[in-house]
Amino acid sequence: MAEIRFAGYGGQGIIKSGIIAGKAASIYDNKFSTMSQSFGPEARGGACSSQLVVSESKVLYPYVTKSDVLVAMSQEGYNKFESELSEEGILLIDEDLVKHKPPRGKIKIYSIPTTRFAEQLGRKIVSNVVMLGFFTAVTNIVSYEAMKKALPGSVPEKALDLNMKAFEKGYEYGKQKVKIK
Amino acid sequence: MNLWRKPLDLQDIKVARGEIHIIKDLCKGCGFCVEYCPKDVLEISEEFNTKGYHPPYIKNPDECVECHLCEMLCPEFAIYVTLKEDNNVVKSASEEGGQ
Amino acid sequence: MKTDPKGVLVGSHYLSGNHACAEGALSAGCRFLSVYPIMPALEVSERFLARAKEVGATFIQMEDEISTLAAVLGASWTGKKSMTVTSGPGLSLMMENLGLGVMLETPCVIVDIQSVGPGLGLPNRPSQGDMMQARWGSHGDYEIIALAPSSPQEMFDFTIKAFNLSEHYRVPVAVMSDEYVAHLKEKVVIPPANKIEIEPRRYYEGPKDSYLPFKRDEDLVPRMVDIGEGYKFHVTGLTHDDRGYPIMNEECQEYNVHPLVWKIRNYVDNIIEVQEVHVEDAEVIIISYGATSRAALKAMEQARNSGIKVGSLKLDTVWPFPEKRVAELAKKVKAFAVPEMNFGQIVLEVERCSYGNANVFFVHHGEKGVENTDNILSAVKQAAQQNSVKDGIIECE
Amino acid sequence: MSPIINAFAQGIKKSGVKPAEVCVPSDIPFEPNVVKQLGVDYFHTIRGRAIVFGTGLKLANPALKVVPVVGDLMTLGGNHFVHASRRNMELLVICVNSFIYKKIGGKSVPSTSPVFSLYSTFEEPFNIPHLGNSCGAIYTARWTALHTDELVNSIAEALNKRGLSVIEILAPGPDYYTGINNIDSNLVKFYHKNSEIKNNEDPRNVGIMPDENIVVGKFTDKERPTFIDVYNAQLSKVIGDKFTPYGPVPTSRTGAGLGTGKNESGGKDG
Amino acid sequence: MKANPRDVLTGVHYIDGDVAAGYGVLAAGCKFVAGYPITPSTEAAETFARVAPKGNAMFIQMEDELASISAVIGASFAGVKSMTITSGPGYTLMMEAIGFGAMLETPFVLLNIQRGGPSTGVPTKTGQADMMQSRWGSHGDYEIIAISPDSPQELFDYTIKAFNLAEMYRCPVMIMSDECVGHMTEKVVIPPAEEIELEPRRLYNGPPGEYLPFKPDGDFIPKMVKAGAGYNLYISGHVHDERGYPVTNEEFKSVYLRRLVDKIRRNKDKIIELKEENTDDAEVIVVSYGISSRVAVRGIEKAREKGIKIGNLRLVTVWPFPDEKIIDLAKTTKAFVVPEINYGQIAFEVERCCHGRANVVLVPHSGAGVHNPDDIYDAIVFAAKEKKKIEGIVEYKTKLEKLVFEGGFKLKE
Amino acid sequence: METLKTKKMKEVHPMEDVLRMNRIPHIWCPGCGIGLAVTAFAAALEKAKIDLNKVAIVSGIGCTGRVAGYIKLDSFHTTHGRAIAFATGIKVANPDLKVVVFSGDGDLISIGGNHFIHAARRNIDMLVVCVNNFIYAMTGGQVAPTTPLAAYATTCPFGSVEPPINIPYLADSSGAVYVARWTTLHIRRLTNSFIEALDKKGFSVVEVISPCPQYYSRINRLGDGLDMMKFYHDNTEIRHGEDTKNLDIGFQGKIIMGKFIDRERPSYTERFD
Repeated sequence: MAEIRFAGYGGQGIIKSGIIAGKAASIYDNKFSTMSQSFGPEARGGACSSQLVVSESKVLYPYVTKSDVLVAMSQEGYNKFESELSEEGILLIDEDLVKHKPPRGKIKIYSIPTTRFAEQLGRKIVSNVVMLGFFTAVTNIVSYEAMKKALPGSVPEKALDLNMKAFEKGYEYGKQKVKIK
Repeated sequence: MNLWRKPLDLQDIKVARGEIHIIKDLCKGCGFCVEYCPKDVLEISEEFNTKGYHPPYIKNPDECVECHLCEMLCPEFAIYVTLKEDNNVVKSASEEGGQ
Repeated sequence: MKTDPKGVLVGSHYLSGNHACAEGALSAGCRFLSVYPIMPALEVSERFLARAKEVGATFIQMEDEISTLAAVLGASWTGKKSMTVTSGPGLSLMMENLGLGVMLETPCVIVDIQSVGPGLGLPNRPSQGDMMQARWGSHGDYEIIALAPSSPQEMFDFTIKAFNLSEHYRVPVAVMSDEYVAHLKEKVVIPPANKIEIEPRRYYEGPKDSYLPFKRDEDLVPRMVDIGEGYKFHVTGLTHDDRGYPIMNEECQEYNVHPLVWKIRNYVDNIIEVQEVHVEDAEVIIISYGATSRAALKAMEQARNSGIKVGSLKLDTVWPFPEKRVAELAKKVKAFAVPEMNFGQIVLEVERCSYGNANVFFVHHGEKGVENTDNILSAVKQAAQQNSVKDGIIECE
Repeated sequence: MSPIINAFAQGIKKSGVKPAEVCVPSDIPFEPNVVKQLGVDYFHTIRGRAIVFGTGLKLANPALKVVPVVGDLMTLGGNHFVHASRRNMELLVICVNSFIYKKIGGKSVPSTSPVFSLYSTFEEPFNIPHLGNSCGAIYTARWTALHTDELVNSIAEALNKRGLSVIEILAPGPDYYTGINNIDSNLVKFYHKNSEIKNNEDPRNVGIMPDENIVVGKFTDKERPTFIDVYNAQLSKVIGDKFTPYGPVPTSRTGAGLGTGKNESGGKDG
Repeated sequence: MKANPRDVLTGVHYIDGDVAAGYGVLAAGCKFVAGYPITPSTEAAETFARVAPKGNAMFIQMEDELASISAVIGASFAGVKSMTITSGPGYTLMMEAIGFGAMLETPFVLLNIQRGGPSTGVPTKTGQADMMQSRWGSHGDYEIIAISPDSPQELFDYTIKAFNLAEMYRCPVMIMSDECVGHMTEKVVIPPAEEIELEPRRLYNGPPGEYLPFKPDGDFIPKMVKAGAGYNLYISGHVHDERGYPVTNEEFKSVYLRRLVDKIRRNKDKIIELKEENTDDAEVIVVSYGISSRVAVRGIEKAREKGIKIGNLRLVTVWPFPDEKIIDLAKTTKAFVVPEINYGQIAFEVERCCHGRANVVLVPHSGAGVHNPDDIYDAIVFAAKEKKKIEGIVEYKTKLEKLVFEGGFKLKE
Repeated sequence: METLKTKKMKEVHPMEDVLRMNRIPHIWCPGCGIGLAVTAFAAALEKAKIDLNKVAIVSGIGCTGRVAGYIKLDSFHTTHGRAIAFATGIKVANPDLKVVVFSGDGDLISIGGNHFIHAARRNIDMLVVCVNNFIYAMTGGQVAPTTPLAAYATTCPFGSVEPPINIPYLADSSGAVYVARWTTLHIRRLTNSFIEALDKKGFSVVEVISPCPQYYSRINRLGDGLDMMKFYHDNTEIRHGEDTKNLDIGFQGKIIMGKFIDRERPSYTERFD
């Protein structure tokens, strides 16, 4: 079982990330997954997080208690959820937006400039998909193939190509990072 | 408090000069101030603020004529203009801190 | 504090419950009434309107009941004691703003003259079908206070009491009357103003810039200020902190809502009033409120005459429910008989609080009307003969 | 029977609409025998919601003729009137207006009961035709209950209009509690006497003012696509051929049918 | 009757509870939804708006909740299955009309995705504090049915069941879900249409002249007709007789109003659905519903590991309340632990039905979040240890309460 | 009170006297126009020469409903649609107060439509600011009574099928004494309208057309806030005194702005006495 927390602010696609990863795990990897979300009244800019529990058996308790992976796309999100991360957990951050403290325990930190990459690809809005690619490469919780299958239908059809590119970009970057480590 | 735009004093031939203050972390990068500045004083910067937006920076500080339009057109209360101290425009009484 | 003599019509009068209610409001210092006409609560507003000019009170008839309560809340924040009167369908419409009143901790009084529901029901017949609604009708967690008068005199007294409670606990207080009492005419004695004790608004007295609208006193009740005094405060129906600013997390929700509930639950002993007759030696106690308690007392008398030891517990305060007292009595008696003009509401509370120590008989008034004591009497007789405690409520007609 | 019901019955007859297809949601109590004679389906709804109840009836079965008869249109239900007019929901709203006002045509109004006045007497009442017109109603008219012939014609005409029509009937008396037969005839006579007919007057000028006569007449009569028309047009445009238009199909034996007629839930009806 | 294949989006979906409910509405054969946007229920309405043309159904966004529910009742009388979707404040506005719907014995469904209250409260976060309101919120006496699903799959399944119950008992049926379930995304399997059983509208088939709209059949429930079909209906929100004519006589009140409550009370056994686990020999039984029942699982598992004999009773149907079940269980168990996201609503009902035989421990939560499972575990341990009978509900002091009210805590935005 | 000098040293925004700066950044999205309406209102409050202690501001629910929380007056954030009713209570109970209702189109015209028309009819002395962004934004982009025909929203995924309401016409026909409309781009004129309306006795309505880049613009592919502002620049026309029936706004159609109604009618409190 893996407990994953995505955190950032509204407008970054934090909840979408949870849905895509959850869908990939649940429908294309044939595991069980439950995604729940938490957001404020703001459409943009408010604190926002999604929790994903992936398991081999039916998920009864649907929330994260000790996260195995924390994906932080904002400083606020990092500050709020860092303490929840398990000592052996993995922390993924957008390096332009989040400054992290020295890691506790055996926590592994991987950083990527997702927003910058997304802007380079043409649209800031795909930064979450860049992060998903990165997430897939680094964590191995959800398979690469399942993720690729989960993307169509989860993002607007017109933007599918862009999203695929964004995913690959993040995935490649992640593979390199893992190698270096 | 009275910092809104005033008709220029007729005796004063000098054009008012303003000083722009940007509260970067309030900015959400809408670009209204840059677009509607009549003197092209502002420009979007490359840097990110803490919220991940690109705030404006003052490209041509000397061009500002204290029209306050950026201040009025900022939905975030992130930018305002004060009269530059070092020019000769006569200050109005109200600006001395009275009501 | 004594009340303002201007609103007090001292003397003995022969008044209907509705008119007594209006007099009570004026005596309590109520100076703002907002209503939408509805049977059978009309006479309260008519009387209030007729007297408004001389007393210096304001009256507005709004477009519906939703807005009447909204206007009452607004008016209350200007410092005027405010109230509205209505009946079942109107109360249903007020529910959303009742929640706002609870959240903004706004003192105000809602008088509900109950008539038969649901839907349109029977507008000119008495009922007690809104009792649970008064407690549970709005969404979310909250506690309110509800009083149930049984005579015009009590309509007068309880209206004043309702204002006092509402100012003290900063909570909307409901006066749950019914069509029977509202249209019942009896002598009402209105004492002079210096005999009427009223609770003044609990104002904040510190410096202006450090006012926090929801900073709680020891007793969990925050202090108020009036609009227009320069405090520039903010209040919201969203979950908020002491400043009245919304904060959307569970800590703040706990911080905000917990006291809304406990500022009442902690003080139930101060709030609750009941009237007990012959409970000391009773085998069976009739628990009643409002109009029904008139018949209950009669039935008690009749039963005593035929040798059954019957007592009466009349709930002046229905909400919060006198749990402790009922639980105590349950250990002493064989049974409770609960007559109500509905299909079982307060009787469920009685069942809950008897903890299996006494039987609970529910008496529906049936077709014979509230004046009739036969049903109560036969229930009492049945109760007196029943020696073992049965599961659940025993219904009899 | 009251003149209003009479006019309603005759109006239905004259319009050629089958009474069985007429549904009357109303917040005024009708006598059961009145309903029987009218031959319509009658729903006594909660205060102020007759129009929205009617909206539900109409949208669920567009073949129905829905005629909300409203005791007081503008207090509790004012908003529903505004929005139904805007949508041009196909309803004929008959508003039996029992406003109480101190003076009409400069003269004091005789015997007004202070009870149940739906507006405080010092407040100006709504100019219903104007409000209806400004929100998009396609037919507005006002008559007193004694303008019998005009009323019958108006009802017959409006029943065949497609869109939101409103007929204001000045008839002191009826409201949520007293029933439609219960109008104050002295007062109606007074209103009738102090009214003047001005057909096609700009609705903005027909407000009921204390010093002027009451203006009655037909003020608005225009065409606009109804809610369902616009719905079908817009969805056909966007979805294309796959879209099945929403609306009536030829009526079945027992009267109004619904939708495509096939596969409809619980379709055991005749 | 089977569902119409046109209305059923058969397949495996990864969707949230709101969307699942939206699909369920269509699959249930509902043809009319009137709603008004309110967080957190809007996604359900949006979903239905998107799929409605597929099923030749109508979605309309009305001007407010008062209008929505009245339109729904109207549509139901026109002969189609109809529903509205809302959350706390909107639900409260509907109260008058819910009583009206109950009085008219209108079959319709109401989906309430509960949020934190009272008043505007916390719109984007959860709560379970409308439970008593669903039963008691309108004036006068009536009974309704309320169901509380705990997963997106259940939101789909029970939406269909709600429509079936509404048609069966001619009464409003509430689906009292909450924000957590509404915004929880999981796999939802939508079966083929032929596996979905629907209850058709029970229509009267006889000649118009003999029809009595409120004359009950054997099971207390009258048959309906469609408006505009020539039956010359007289339907009144006043207390009415079998013909629908208003009565002012009090005798009729007890006869005709009585049936409104009796048709539910006497069919209780058929309506109530519960999920039970190890309740037979349990020392402590956890009674829960909605999202709380999933949160409770952690506490229950932990307690079981520690050797406590723990039972689990999940109220799928919350109203009518399973009085008899609780009465029976109270005879064999020591205590009930009731976790709910409010300060005690259903716990009062449990207390009522215990008749002093078992203790009742309430684990409250203010809303805007779910219980800490440790609180539930601690409450279970407490309940298992406690030997004496305690009068009244034991309100367990949660970690959240301690955190907020005991020393030095500062609220952060 | 702080002097100007100390303020300058702290580098605070000059509107801090009328705004709760400690609550800013506000919750509105980038490019949203509500902030502009607030700016204009704050400017008007400073210029209007009224005792700010005697002004109460009431908001309902929705994005614009949050305005009350940011303006430093006695401020009330009430239930959905009931802002005008709440404000009516304040005004009638204490006629010395100036009452402003600041809310959105959905709140004031849809659910609160009844209170709107009745307060206008009674001519309750208050200023109603209606920020019209053509959509329900707080709940995520549902159709509003102001959404133009054929424009998309989440609850009309195939385009809106309801003709939008013309707010000035509704206000006019219900009896408002002052009716004006501006876009958020015309910020100085908007400010002047606010000043005039604050001075007016009776029910005054100012409609503010505002961009909603997050929902309305995104669903309808109209670009961001700046694109909407440019659109306002190119497609607006000032026509003071225009007959209110000509003020319908079509999808991306021309917006007519100006002051349409300025008349006198006895207000409710005057009639009551």
